[in-house]
Amino acid sequence: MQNQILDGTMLKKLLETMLKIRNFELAVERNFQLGHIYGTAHLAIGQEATAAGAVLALKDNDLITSTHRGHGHCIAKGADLKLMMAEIFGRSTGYCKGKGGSMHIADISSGNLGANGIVGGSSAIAAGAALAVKKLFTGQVVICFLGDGSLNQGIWHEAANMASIWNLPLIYFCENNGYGMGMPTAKVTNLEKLSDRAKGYNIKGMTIDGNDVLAVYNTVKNLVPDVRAAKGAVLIEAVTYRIKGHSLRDAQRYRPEGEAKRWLDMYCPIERFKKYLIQEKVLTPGDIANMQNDVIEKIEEAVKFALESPLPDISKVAEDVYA
Amino acid sequence: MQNQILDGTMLKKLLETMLKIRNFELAVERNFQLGHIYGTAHLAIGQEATAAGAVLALKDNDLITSTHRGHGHCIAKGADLKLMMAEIFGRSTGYCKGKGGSMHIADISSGNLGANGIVGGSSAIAAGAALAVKKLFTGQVVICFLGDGSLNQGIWHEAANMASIWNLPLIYFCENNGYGMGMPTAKVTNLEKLSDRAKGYNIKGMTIDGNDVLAVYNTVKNLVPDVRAAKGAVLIEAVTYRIKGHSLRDAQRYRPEGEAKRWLDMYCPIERFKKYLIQEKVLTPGDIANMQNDVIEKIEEAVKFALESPLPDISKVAEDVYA
Amino acid sequence: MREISYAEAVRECLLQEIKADDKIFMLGEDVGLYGGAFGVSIGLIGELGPEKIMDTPISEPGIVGVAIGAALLGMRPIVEMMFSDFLMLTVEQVGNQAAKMRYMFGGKAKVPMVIRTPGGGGIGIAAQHSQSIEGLFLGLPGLKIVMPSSAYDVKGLLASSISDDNPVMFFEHKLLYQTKQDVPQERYKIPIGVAEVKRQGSDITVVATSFMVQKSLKVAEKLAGEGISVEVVDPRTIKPLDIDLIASSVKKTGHAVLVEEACYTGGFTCFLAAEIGKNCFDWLDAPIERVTSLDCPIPYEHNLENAVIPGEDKIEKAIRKVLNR
Amino acid sequence: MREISYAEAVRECLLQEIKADDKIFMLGEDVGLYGGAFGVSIGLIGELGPEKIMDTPISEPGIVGVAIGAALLGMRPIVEMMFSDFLMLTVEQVGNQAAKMRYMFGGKAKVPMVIRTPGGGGIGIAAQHSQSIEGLFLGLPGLKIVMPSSAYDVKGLLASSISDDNPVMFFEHKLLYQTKQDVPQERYKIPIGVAEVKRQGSDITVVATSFMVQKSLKVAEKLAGEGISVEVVDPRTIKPLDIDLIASSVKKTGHAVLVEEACYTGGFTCFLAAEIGKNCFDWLDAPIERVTSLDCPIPYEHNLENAVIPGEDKIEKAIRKVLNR
Ligand SMILES: Cc1ncc(C[n+]2csc(CCOP(=O)(O)OP(=O)(O)O)c2C)c(N)n1
Ligand SMILES: Cc1ncc(C[n+]2csc(CCOP(=O)(O)OP(=O)(O)O)c2C)c(N)n1
Ligand SMILES: [Mg+2]
Ligand SMILES: [Mg+2]
Repeated sequence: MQNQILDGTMLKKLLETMLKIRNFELAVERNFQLGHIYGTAHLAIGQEATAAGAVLALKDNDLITSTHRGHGHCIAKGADLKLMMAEIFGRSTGYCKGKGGSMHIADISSGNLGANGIVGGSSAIAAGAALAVKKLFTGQVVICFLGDGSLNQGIWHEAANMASIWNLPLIYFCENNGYGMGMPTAKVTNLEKLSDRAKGYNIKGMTIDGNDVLAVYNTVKNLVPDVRAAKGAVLIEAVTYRIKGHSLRDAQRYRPEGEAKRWLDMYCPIERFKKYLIQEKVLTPGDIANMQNDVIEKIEEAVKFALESPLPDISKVAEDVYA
Repeated sequence: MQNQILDGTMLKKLLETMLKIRNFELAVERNFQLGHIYGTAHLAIGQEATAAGAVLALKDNDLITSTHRGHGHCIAKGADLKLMMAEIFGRSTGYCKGKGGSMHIADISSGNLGANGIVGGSSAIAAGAALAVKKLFTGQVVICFLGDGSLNQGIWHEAANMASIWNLPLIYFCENNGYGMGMPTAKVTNLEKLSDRAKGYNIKGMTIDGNDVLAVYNTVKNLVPDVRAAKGAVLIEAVTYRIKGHSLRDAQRYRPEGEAKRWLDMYCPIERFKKYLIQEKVLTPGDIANMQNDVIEKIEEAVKFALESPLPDISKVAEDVYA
Repeated sequence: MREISYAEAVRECLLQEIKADDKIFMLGEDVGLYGGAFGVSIGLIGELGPEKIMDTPISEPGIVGVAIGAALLGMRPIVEMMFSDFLMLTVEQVGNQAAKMRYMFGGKAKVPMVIRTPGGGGIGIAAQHSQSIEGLFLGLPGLKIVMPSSAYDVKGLLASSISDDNPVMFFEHKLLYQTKQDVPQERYKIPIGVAEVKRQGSDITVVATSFMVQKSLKVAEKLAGEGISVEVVDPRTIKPLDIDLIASSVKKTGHAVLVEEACYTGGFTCFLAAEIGKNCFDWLDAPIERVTSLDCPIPYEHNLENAVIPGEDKIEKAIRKVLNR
Repeated sequence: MREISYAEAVRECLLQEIKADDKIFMLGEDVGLYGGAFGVSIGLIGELGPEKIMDTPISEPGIVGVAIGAALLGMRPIVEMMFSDFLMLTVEQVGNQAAKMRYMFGGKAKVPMVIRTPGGGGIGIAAQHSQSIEGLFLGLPGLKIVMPSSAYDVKGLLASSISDDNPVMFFEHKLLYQTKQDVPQERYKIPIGVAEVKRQGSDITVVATSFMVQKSLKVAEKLAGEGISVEVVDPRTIKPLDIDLIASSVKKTGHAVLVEEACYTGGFTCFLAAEIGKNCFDWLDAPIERVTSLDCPIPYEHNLENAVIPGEDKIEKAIRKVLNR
């Protein structure tokens, strides 16, 4: 683990956020299996460090755009777990009144400009938000979360070029989790490091260990001042791994036996960070157990809230199309 | 000029091709001013060396895709000047029976898969042709001509990535003529060399003097064997200059006074090559004058053919939509 | 004959056609080991190999462009577009290049390719994965548009589409994949441009596409009990459109209800209604009713989704309204 | 009042609106020094500066996406899409993102943006630069679609579009840019969703859009000499559609001819014909005639182009056919 010392509060917040994400996703999976969730969702289990580390390195009023695998980003940005869970359960109390679901959760008030069902679909939207930030002199930074697969979308290329020529206060944060659905990243790109894509636009690019939450946090923290000062956009590749299937409906025919288990056993971002915190005497195993219990309680409250929330009012289905 | 010795026939062919292109374009401009051409066209005056050098370095059965500024590529690939001119005049005898016009001339029989009215529009089509070449074991090479502006199109990015991962026998040949319509290339990209874009896909990239026909010819000639052997796609940036306006209808509000004249005076690819040929004693000024006269004669024949050709038969307008 | 599902019929057709002509190959996102998002191509890469079943990056316009280039050289590519919604990324390559190339080049090029893609809603994946956007391609000359509504039709129509020398947009439907029907093992073709009467009737003509054909047949069955005789016509290909068969049915019944899953505004039934109005003006005893989705994006929650997408209730209501019973 | 051209009216509106609200800015390809492919923005960068008149790379989907992101944060971007054909590259960002965001987010977002773009043919630049593809956006809920047919309308409708809180597709026409009309100097608005009777008549209703309104008015003038009284209605915005005004005109005349530059299959008049058929069934004395371009790409050569795009002759023929005189 990178040893740049952080104050205890932030270290605890990082762990708590990762625990929230992990347990939220497990609850989603469980409730899907229980038949409480219709449709599908894409879980970020194993990728907690990227969301937590990157987002917590921002100021509260900074902005993010997210992806189809966006629960983690949303939680890290401070979304209300109840409203998130309710949305995924398709309830009227959800962030989108049940109209959006897992792939379209947005919480603009907390600076989350929205998940996106289209791979790479928010690449230019994030650039536009960064452009507005410059025009409005609000001094915000925008992080555009992307999967490795989305770097092969044309619009990312167009947006990255504009981010470069206009020096937008924008970080493209690519979570390389080894797969785009069933495709190994190595089969659809010919690069050692995906961050080499940055060279095509003359922007800064770096590849980091996405399962080391401190590496993620410190990398973003160190980059943000220059990005905020509009000294140039950045592409970060955070190497991580997708522990679960692509979606809740993935048979995983393509994945080598035991690969996921190996990653979880050896590189689980949460276990690694727990070890570090204990060894650095920031937290005791007991503290962590308590934190875990508090988190689970919050998640259960969110599930309860979702289950008890009313379904959307069908008579309002055609509302919200136009402002 | 690069001094890799070529036999006289090829040297003469290079000059003759450039003269054909230059005079063809001048004839198009003249006949537009005379009102013989309706619509518009994009002239390659000043860019003769890229088309001639790149295409003549290929085998006859190799393939190209072209752009809206495609007359030069088409001529170099061996198209019939009469049929080209007739198409631009909108006559039934033209390559496309008057249905396509300047931006859509194709001559598949000579290996020209077509100009394209959409910037970057042929990026993936060329990759698909290269894929077919691999599947059919025909051993052809594909050159996809592109303007500098088209490197900012998303589809080029997607195609370049596929060309890289599939090792397609494909050369992206970018003619950087300093402008995309009225936009200076430097304002829409943040790169010293546009060929740096290649780094984002881990393919070979190189930047050359596009007004030095021997540099162009030798570069392509030297690359082709490996490309043909499917050892990897390539991106070539050939630095050149657009002497005329973007199209026949461009008021050129954006261009500094005298810039075009300076380029023509100092870097005209034809004058430079003439000097070289005379100094190397490949041709005498008299030989060149004769060649110029022969070319002009051919062009005038093409204009005559076009003018005397019948207009398309309106009753056939809705034909050729479906095979 | 054996019963197989719509998805199996597509798979069998792909296998048979690709084996029969070495110019044919399929490409798309996760069509290989994954077997496609809806499992249509499961096993094909094993039987045919990665040259015939090509996995691609997530690059929709690029994939279509690659298919066009290959088709120009005589190959017969079949693109699987994972969700029809993603076709929105490819409208330029499909509509400007594939569709127009032959015309722009004065008839000197052929672009034989098929884009297969599942459309429609019903599985709770919201606005960007549930659309019925076939109508978006109606206005782009040079394309053919096919919408098979059954396992039998999908095999025969796909075979015809693959052998067609033009770009064909082939719209499957998520909720049809598991529907079963008797399907011949051997190869066969159903001609493009020929509609079919799926059920004979005399009181009213219901013209429906894709999954809506199945819903309409259920309604027809139910109303038969009341002595309402509904004729259900499936255009099967919406471009070219077999207006003759449709018009003769409407002339016979004097009443028409048009059913599609696309929105009220801008879908195929708008064109169809215009055509029927023009061809059957003197035969229509009542205004044509169109049963469509509401003019709003497809919502996530299941009940909301069912409130947007036309159900049997709405089809029945429309029939009763037109017949005034 | 002074006469100015359609292009000047657009430019004046842009200048006035951008000056009036610092949230408004324009971006697009060569909108700066070049002044736009059709000269609409000549001089604006000088008066407003490069922050308000932003030149972009040739990256259409990216440009639209950037506008969406800026709009989400409260800006009011105006995109100039150099040719409407290039919108085909942006259908995903326009139709999946801008149009659906508000709905997907449960009404919690606004995307106030305008995409201005010239459509239509007539200047000999062939299949990829001459299309009328507005119909392609009809089936995408969340969008408004405006098609001004005169200098006066374009200024007032653009002002309304810019102040609208939804994404608005604003289709200008290459051949209208030089047409002149009295246009007030001061700012004014024409409401979106309100059609206008451009010429009163009693025998037949001609509903036309964009440049076809001008052609239809000429035909109406000519036929007036023969005592044929033609009412010309301009929807001005095709989505939302002012069907009430159109239907009342058709009910009055009992005859309808619909004129648009898009292809026969899949354009706006298909929807319009369906709506008129539904609303005016008992009033129509003859089938509705649609006058459109042929179902083929726009050819290059001038006479071919004029054979594809509907001219006054075809409009007149359709009127005579419907009136049977
Ligand atoms: C444009 C587009 N193409 C395809 C899909 C289907 N799809 C959804 S997620 C996904 C894989 C994305 O991979 P990656 O970007 O690496 O994100 P990850 O799922 O690994 O987090 C695909 C192909 C889509 N949603 N959008
Ligand atoms: C997708 C698309 N966007 C915009 C245009 C309009 N346009 C035609 S050529 C051109 C400039 C292209 O620049 P470049 O690629 O450098 O080629 P050049 O004209 O310099 O040869 C533009 C903007 C187009 N034809 N297609
Ligand atoms: Mg991934
Ligand atoms: Mg250029």
